[in-house]
Amino acid sequence: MAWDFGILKEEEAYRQKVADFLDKELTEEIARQSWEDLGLDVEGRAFAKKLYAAGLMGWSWPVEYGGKGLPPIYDFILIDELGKRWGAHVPNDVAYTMVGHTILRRGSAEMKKEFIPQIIQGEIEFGLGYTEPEAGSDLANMKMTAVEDGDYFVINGQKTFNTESHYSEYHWLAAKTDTKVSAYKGISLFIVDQRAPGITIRPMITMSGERTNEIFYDEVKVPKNRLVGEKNKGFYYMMEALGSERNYVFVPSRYLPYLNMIVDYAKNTTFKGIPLAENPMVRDKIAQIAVEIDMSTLLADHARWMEWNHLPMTCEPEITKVFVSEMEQRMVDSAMQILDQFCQLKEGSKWAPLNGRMEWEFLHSFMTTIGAGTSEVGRTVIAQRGLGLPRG
Amino acid sequence: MAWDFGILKEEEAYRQKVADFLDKELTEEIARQSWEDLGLDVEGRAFAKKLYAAGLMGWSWPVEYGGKGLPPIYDFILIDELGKRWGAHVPNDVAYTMVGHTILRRGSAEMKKEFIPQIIQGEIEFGLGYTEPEAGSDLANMKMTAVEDGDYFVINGQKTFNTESHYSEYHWLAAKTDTKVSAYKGISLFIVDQRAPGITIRPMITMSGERTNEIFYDEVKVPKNRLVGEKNKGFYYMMEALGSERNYVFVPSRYLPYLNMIVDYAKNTTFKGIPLAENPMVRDKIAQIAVEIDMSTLLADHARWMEWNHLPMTCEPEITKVFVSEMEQRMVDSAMQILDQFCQLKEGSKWAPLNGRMEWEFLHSFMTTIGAGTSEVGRTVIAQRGLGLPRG
Amino acid sequence: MDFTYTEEQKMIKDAARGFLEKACPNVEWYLDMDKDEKGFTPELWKGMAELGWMGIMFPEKYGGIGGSFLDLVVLLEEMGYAAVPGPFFSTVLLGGLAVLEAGTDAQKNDLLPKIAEGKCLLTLALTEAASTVYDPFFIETTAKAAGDNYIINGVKLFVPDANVSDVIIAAVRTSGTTGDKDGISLFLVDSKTPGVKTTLLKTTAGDKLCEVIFDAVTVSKDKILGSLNGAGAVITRVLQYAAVGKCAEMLGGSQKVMEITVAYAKERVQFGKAIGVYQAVQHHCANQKMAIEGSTYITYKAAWMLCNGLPATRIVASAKAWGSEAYKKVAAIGHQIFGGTGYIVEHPMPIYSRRAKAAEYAYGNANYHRQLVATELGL
Amino acid sequence: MDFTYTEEQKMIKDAARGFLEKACPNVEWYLDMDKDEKGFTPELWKGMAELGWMGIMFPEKYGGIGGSFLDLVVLLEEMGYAAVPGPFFSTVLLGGLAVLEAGTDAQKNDLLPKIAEGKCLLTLALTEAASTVYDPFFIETTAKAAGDNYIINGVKLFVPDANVSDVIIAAVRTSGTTGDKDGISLFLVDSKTPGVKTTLLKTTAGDKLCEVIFDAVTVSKDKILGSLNGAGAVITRVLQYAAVGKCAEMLGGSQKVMEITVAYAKERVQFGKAIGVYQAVQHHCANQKMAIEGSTYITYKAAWMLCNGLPATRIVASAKAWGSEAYKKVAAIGHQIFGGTGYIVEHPMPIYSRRAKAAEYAYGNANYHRQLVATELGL
Repeated sequence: MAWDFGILKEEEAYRQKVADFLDKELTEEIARQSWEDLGLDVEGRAFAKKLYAAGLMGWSWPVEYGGKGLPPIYDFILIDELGKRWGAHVPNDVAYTMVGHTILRRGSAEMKKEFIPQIIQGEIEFGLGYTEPEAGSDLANMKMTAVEDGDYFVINGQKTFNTESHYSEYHWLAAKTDTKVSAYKGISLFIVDQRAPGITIRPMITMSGERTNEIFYDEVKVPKNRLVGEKNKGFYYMMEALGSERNYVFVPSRYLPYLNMIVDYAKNTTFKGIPLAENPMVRDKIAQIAVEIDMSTLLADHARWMEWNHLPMTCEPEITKVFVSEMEQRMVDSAMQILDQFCQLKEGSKWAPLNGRMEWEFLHSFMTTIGAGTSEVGRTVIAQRGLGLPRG
Repeated sequence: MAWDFGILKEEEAYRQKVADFLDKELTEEIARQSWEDLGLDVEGRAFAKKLYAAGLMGWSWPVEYGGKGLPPIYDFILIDELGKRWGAHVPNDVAYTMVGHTILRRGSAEMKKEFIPQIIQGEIEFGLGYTEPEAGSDLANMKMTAVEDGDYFVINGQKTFNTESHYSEYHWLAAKTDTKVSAYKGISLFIVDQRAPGITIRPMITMSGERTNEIFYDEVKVPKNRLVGEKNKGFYYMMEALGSERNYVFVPSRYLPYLNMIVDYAKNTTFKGIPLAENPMVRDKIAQIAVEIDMSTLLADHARWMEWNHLPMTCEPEITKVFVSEMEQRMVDSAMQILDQFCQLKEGSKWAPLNGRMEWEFLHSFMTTIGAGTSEVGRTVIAQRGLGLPRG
Repeated sequence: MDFTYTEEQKMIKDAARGFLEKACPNVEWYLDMDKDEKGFTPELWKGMAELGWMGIMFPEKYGGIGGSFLDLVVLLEEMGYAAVPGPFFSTVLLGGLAVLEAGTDAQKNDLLPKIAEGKCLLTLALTEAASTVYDPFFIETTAKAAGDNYIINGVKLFVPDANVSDVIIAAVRTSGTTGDKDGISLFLVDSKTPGVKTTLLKTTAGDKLCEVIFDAVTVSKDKILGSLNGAGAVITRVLQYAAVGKCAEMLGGSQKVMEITVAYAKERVQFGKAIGVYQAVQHHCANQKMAIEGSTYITYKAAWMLCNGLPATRIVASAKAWGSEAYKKVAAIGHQIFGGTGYIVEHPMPIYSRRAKAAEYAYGNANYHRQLVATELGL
Repeated sequence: MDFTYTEEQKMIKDAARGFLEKACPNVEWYLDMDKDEKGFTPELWKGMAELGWMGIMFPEKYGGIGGSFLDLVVLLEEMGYAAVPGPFFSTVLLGGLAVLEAGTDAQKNDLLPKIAEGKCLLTLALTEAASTVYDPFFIETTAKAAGDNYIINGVKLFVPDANVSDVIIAAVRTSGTTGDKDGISLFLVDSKTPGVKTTLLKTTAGDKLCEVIFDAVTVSKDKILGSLNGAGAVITRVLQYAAVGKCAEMLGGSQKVMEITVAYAKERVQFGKAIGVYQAVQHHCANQKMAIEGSTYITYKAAWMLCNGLPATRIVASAKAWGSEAYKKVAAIGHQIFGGTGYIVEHPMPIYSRRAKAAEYAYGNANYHRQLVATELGL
């Protein structure tokens, strides 16, 4: 036990292997599907399988389901290397980085046997079915109901912001199985066939052009063996998974391409014959971006390290989440100041700098401090769980 | 009625008269006593009288008490001109800018006759006796009691942060006259002879070296004719006066000397032969200070204009207060960055730049977002009273 | 000192509010305008002309209604509130005011009445590709004398509404070197002149900023606006009007954002309470309010100083430095409070946050204007 | 990867916490030290020496205990937590490490054991008055050869604890021009040498920064530390240690501030509730926590990289850029939550906020270090 910021030789070997593979195989087109959260198209889905075929997926998963039984750092390495190349969401990320872990922790033996190998092999993806119109930050306020009826649950209600659902095979659904008790004690989790009768999926397009979905359930029958873990424990499972999910989803390496871009731009762009890189204000702004990316990486590394060492996380992944998401907004604002007027030109426009990616990132960045919990809720969590300040 | 940011010819004439007088008479020593809130010494107190003798005080006060019956803008002009010369607190400011107005509004005829002329003439000053150890932001939580006993109130308890009390003649005191009702309905205001038997004044020294006081009342007898207005209406009077007090106390012109100082410094200081004024970052920081001072001035002008036009102020003086006080902290932080290492040298030290005033201002600036109500309470006021957001 | 609208200004405000509410009916309509090549409808333009908006500050003899710049600012505030698209700003503030400031009698008699009637659209072609940092005087486009004509060559960027314009005022170098304020001239170029090529750029706000290529464009010398080589002062003046006009738009936009944000905070329930009860939300809204109060007074003070012929360089720069940051901040807070709802393209929030970004960079962002303030401070 | 202290480091931490709690008993004591000419007491210094602190990272052969720079950082974190005054930093980080890095065997044998025993106080005289912007290589002070001696002339500023030092390491120009890293030499100057004149500056933090005048000071050439003209690299290295050491102090100070702030928020009642219930206060404290988490890992990563001989220029600069701002912010939040109470000079808050200001400017503020980061990025 001692401070150590290095990675092991075998971890580095895996990293190099992933890097070599991605440098060769991760095309702009596939990266882009992932990068923009536009929804993985056929090529994107196929790439997850390709990653598996190349022997790069599942190293951190149990041997009995096809993994290598190694610590989570291998998955983090995989995601970081993808992130550096605009591909942070490639390996069917809801399945691989979120619900798979809850299935492992809480699912029945048959459920694990059915789903985990498919997840490791990049075969399936899930849509995340938590948010409802009246249940945003306040997830416990959800209204969707699942009522037992023989061998089934019958589900009715509406979800919103279910990003992957238009192409994923399954819906990872939270619904109320007991409406008489506090929501914390009356929610259950289900795996629902996303194409089951009674489900209607409608696209919602975001301001940055991503597709997400609203989903309507009308008397949808879900077999009882698709209940995850115990009935009415769903909210607890969701909270239990939250820290780990943040560790997988907020990937600081994703910002390195932006940093590299703006560094190159400042070096290679002149005004009145002088490179922008010589202007102290430009230098200061870019350096601050770099410092904050360094910081994001360290915060994420620390929270991830806690996770794989089974240390109790109180607010560490929340700190990463709040910091990274706000950093993203500061980054894009500073970078746009360096691009000046040109910053507003979109991809495909004449004269658009950096292929319009910073412009896209600007639009996208409004989501970062909202999605998966607002910064406000995050700070409250940090204060109450991290510092022991009293609840209201 | 039309947008108009100018001042009238007669207002300008008064301003010029004040300016001429101050340029000649306001010595560094007197300005400094005021500037640093160190407490006005003999010379500072004398200067208030000198201002009166020069015919410059009281223009905005009723004719019957020795004023000229003109609108408040004349007093604002006086304070602004003093502020520009580090003298914002000269005319015995608690008396002249705060309690005098409440006496005018709420005091009895005899009380007005006794006190207002003395205030206009710069003869007397008051200490402000609101804050207690348990009543900071939450003034209503005060514990000091005033119990009727024949022709007197007998007062017991403790006040804290009573800045002027060690040299002022009177204490403007809030105390509970009814402990059975909500504090809002049970507080009264008194004018207490600051040297009355039973009063003990103890100095408290702040981190910037200013003196303030804690004051202990032990069976202090106050004649009934020193009750201000009606019994148990004190909290209402305090709240009624708050907006106007902010208009007089948060004086944006006070920051102009700092701006001028740092501009001069940047112009006259070189590094490697190049004036700091040519560095884009230095320019940007100083310009931002200037923009924010412009902004402060406009916010103050607007709130003051509302006051003298008897328009209902909801949150306007609060906006000035929050903005100006936070601006002050940003200003000093930016200015210190320009002074770099030298910023930490105190007045009287070898090599201290700007006579150590920015260093002093740094220490002082911690108070600005706390004193007279925190920024947090201020923002809540703006949200609830200015925007109609609901109370908790 | 007075912080009130005149009665006439109140009427302008009310009329504009009423008209624009109907003219810009819903978010779908805005999104259509974003996608539309022209970015506005003939009906909208006609309605605005009928209300006399284009000629609001032209003298009556030119078909205007003889108002002041302050009246125009009041109108622009409402246009920002409604986020109305179209070539009003380019036609009136960039084109009309340039003609009014610098035109010969003949030019004014020719153009101003047509502008006032809504029958002539103008714009100003100023910044160029080499201005990687905004600098309106960094002009490389040239006009070379050839007999009674001039031949213009060069490329202009970020020219608003050039694609729908009738006349493009081109700022060109007729002497001196790039970066000088001296040696610049303005030409009134008919947009249909051979050699003028306009390409729409794709922008965050869906506004119609264009690249305009002048490829050996021949313009007769009587099309010079103002004096040969002496346009620097005219451009400075027009850009002051434009910066303050943009501040007014930003102010109106901020007000609208705060209005819908506060309304939503009062109505949206989470954790059993309206979210507007929570201190974090209250303080966010208070920050919107503070930013907007500031924007209001500095915008009107700058306009008032311009109106009264007072030295306005510093106040205009301060206003644009402040306003650019304020609108952006107000919009970001709006998004934060609306949450996911406000991130959907059909919500009003993105209309405003996208325009806030465009406005931030129009006529110089905060960094640019702070450098101007610094110069005014003697730095 | 591992984010834990070694068992030894935990022991160092616990011992330091316990010792310093007693050694620095109350605010009055700190204020006395601020006013005191020397700024520390002989007992404090002796106690620290007995615990082996001065020699913590010296090899055993020099009377040290053979620890690593990380061990020293752990200790400095505690010293920052306690805000302990005195010449430890100047003696060990500026003086001791310079000797350890660059000294001859004779110099090491002479000085290190004495330092480790607490019997010799050192400091480094580096920056000069012409550095209106911090630049440790902007050296105009000269040393001119004169037989077996050198004659030093010049003025140094912000020299910590020079007034109590036994040896001042003077960075002087022996060739090249001002601003060059080349051409600088270090001299071990006995503080009592004729011509050395030390004047205490009055500072925000009450720390003992001095002006040191070298007026024709004669030093024998065997007092050169490291190679003639080659001190640039040594200074760079020592300043990296110093920057990270200062980060560790700032980290400890921030932790203490957060600790007392959170405790106060839990206990102070206003409006009928502990103020720590209010979202505004909770979010302030959350911001402290976030700033400090960041400071922790970047400080230890920078120290770990230095320890392991990895290229550390960027991480050290990042750490100081972050830490300088973080401590300042944490202290400002502390003041905001303590309110008037924390503004009184006898309160612990001013101790920390004043030191935060001093630390911000020690070895380069955030602006300086961001420029270094920019250079590392290839800008």
